[in-house]
Amino acid sequence: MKYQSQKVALYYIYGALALFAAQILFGVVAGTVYVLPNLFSEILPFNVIRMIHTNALIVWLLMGYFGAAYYLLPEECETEIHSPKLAIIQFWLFLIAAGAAVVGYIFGIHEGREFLEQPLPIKVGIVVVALMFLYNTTMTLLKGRKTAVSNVLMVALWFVALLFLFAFYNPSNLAVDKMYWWYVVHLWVEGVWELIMASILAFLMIKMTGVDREVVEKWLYVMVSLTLFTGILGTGHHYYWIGTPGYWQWIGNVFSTLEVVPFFAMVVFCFYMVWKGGRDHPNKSALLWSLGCSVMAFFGAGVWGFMHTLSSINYYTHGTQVTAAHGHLAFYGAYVMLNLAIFTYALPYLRGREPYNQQLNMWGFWITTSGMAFMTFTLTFAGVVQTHLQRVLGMNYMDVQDQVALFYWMRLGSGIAVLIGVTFIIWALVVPPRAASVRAKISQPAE
Amino acid sequence: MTAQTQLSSGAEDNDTASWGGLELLPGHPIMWVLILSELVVFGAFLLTFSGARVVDPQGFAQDQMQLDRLAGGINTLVLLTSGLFAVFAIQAVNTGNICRSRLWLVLASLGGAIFLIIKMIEYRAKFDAGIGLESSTFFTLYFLITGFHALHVVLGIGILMVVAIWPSRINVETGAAFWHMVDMVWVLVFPVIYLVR
Amino acid sequence: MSERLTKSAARNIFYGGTIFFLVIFLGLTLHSHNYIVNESTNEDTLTESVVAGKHIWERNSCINCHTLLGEGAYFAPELGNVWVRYGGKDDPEGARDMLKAWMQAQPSGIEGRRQMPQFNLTDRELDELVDFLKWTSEIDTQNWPPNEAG
Amino acid sequence: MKKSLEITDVAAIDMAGSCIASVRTACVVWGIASITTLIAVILALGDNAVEPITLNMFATGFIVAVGCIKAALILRYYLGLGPAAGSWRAMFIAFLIVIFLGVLAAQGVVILMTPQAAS
Repeated sequence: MKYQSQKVALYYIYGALALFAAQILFGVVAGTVYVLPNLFSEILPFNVIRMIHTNALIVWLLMGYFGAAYYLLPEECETEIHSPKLAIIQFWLFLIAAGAAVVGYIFGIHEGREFLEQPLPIKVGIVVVALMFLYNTTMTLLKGRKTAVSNVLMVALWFVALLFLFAFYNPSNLAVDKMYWWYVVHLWVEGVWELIMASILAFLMIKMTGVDREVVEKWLYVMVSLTLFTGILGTGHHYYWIGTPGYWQWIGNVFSTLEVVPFFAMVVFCFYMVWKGGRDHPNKSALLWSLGCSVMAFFGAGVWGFMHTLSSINYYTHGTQVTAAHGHLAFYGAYVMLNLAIFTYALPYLRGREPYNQQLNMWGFWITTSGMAFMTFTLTFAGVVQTHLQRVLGMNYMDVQDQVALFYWMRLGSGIAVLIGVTFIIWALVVPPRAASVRAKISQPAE
Repeated sequence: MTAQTQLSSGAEDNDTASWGGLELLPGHPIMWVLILSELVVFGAFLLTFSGARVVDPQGFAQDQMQLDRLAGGINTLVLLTSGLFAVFAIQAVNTGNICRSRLWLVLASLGGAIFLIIKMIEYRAKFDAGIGLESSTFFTLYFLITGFHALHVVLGIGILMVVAIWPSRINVETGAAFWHMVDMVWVLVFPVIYLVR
Repeated sequence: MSERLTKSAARNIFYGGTIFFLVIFLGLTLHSHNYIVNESTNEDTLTESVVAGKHIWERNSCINCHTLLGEGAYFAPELGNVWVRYGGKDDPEGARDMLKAWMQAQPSGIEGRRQMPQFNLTDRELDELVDFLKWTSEIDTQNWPPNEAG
Repeated sequence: MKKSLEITDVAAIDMAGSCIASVRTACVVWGIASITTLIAVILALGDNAVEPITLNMFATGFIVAVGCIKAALILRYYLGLGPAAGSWRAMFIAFLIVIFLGVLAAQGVVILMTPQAAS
């Protein structure tokens, strides 16, 4: 750590990890309700459980991006953050808003659009938080060195905030509502979040592999160009069956097929940089997370996304467990692993210690990743069976669900594995090992 | 390279690293990311078109009768000529003749403008005949493919104009590369959509 | 020399290309907006009751168990075509009564069966919700879902 | 170190750049492309009957080949994708072949499906 103000990232990382734990806990509860439906039905209905599961995910990922930005901007811009105090205020405001939202959900206070359930005051709070963040980081960027990494990251974060404004637009025509709803959801996760992902991976590669910044930044431009050239019109694959015109099927088919390409480019990029760098960075677990992130994002977002993106297939699989399978692995591979990569990389510097608990962290990596992979397989099988029975043979929904119950049991098992893995990871990140509690000399970052 | 030296040497434009093979192509490598994505998109669209035609050859043939083949043919000639002008622009900038290069770039984009006018007349005739995007599979694909291509012509004109303002050699090559791609896509689109039946 | 393949040019092409695709996307969504309002959905039948029904749908977060036109959670049946599934096309009164009776009878309490909460909707609210579901089933969804099972 | 790198970089650009055709060649290419276009359009306009007629494989092959050859000419002489572009060139030619074969295959299926129209 070269700049004192990078320390504010610690708040965000710990906050994100706390919400991460909550997200996984509620995920396990939701998985349990799938197999034991009477369990919580009186006190905590499934819709509230799922709301907390998805909202906690989104908020902790965003919090992680904020933290990552506060960590890497000073190093990229070679200057202190404009106002560390504002960053800390922003953190508490964000955490309180997130906490208030969760408590509100439990008491049934929410709006009703999927993922955008936050009540209006909380939505306004999020915008205020975003404005504070953008002001703070943009001022930092303006006074310092401008690199491709920081430029791409900041453009992406600006668009994250701008696109969120569509969350305030809730037309009474359901089809119109759905069309603009995807402006937030798709253009986030398959657009600007991918830019964030590419720029953070680029930062990590510069730091950990020792490859020249010039090379990395050229790759970065290739990756982000591919992302947006395909991803924007790739939104078409959400406009097949919601009352939008039929031409979206053609557009969606062609462009969303190509959405695999940027993810593939990221895999090639990460492995090529590590191979080319040929340098032993002491933080092996951070490197593992970075490489794992690119691979799992390619499978989860790329391969599993492509699997049911063609309209003739999607006609049958739309809204089945196939979608759930894709959603889980895509979010885990692309964005959860990305955040864990930057956390694992940054924490030793922020806390002034050697990369610690590497073994535990890597065990966490393998257990969680295997758990998620298994969960994806079980849900995919469940989805394929469901598609056949329900969409092709026309069997009743609930009867079909009884047929695939076994897969839900296996999903719960993999969910518990994920919970264990995540416990390892959080433990490894937060709790210092006894032996390393002495302030040790940190190896210098590359570049 | 340390951060220090990068800052002092103006990190932004001082690069010697390769673009991983993309620099072998004329013009700026990132332009080729765009061009290659576009070629795949148009290629996929043309193959999709052929595939959709297999499902309903009669319907496609009927709808195709309503296309203006002559206008399409004239447009092919217009774009070919315009592409030739873009070649002249590169020749001119290679010999250091900036003024002439600018002139050829403007003429090339004029060709693009004529293409667009003819296209507009074509579209207008379709709309007047009550044919729209959702009329049939053939017309959906016809409007999507040719419309998407026409928007590339618009973008190409914009790029040629920008390049005409700053006509360095690499800029002219980059702009011309995009323009030739638009040209090349059209000579493929024209026979597949207008002529084959 | 001026011939260098600079990163600032890369950035400009990246932004230029992105704006190009964004403009196409915005143009197409504008067209789709008109198409939805004029063709695929019936704005005339978008009555106050339907709008009220949509708010009831949202207030109770039905989307976090059910899917609606395939979007939502996958814990409970698709409701985009529930009106059709309940025979609303042939017997609107019967379908309405059945839907309302179903919602009033929740939770079923049957062991091993997924439970829908009791939302304690008034008779009028139930009617509005049914109106909303009926309206939704009339959206032109390119023939999705493939069958009545949804 | 840096100097030498720069020189190779420039050489690469030069290699790609120098493949742009001379004015004469470019004009000849333009002439060929234009005349083949005219022939193709005249052929297509010639039998503009009231009922659409399915083209036979030969005519289809000719029309699509003309398009692909024009595209290849543009690539080689307008864009200047000479031998220096290495495997890129092969890739573009493969792209053109895929389109050519794809369209031809579709036409083949159409003819097989409607044998009476293939006269």
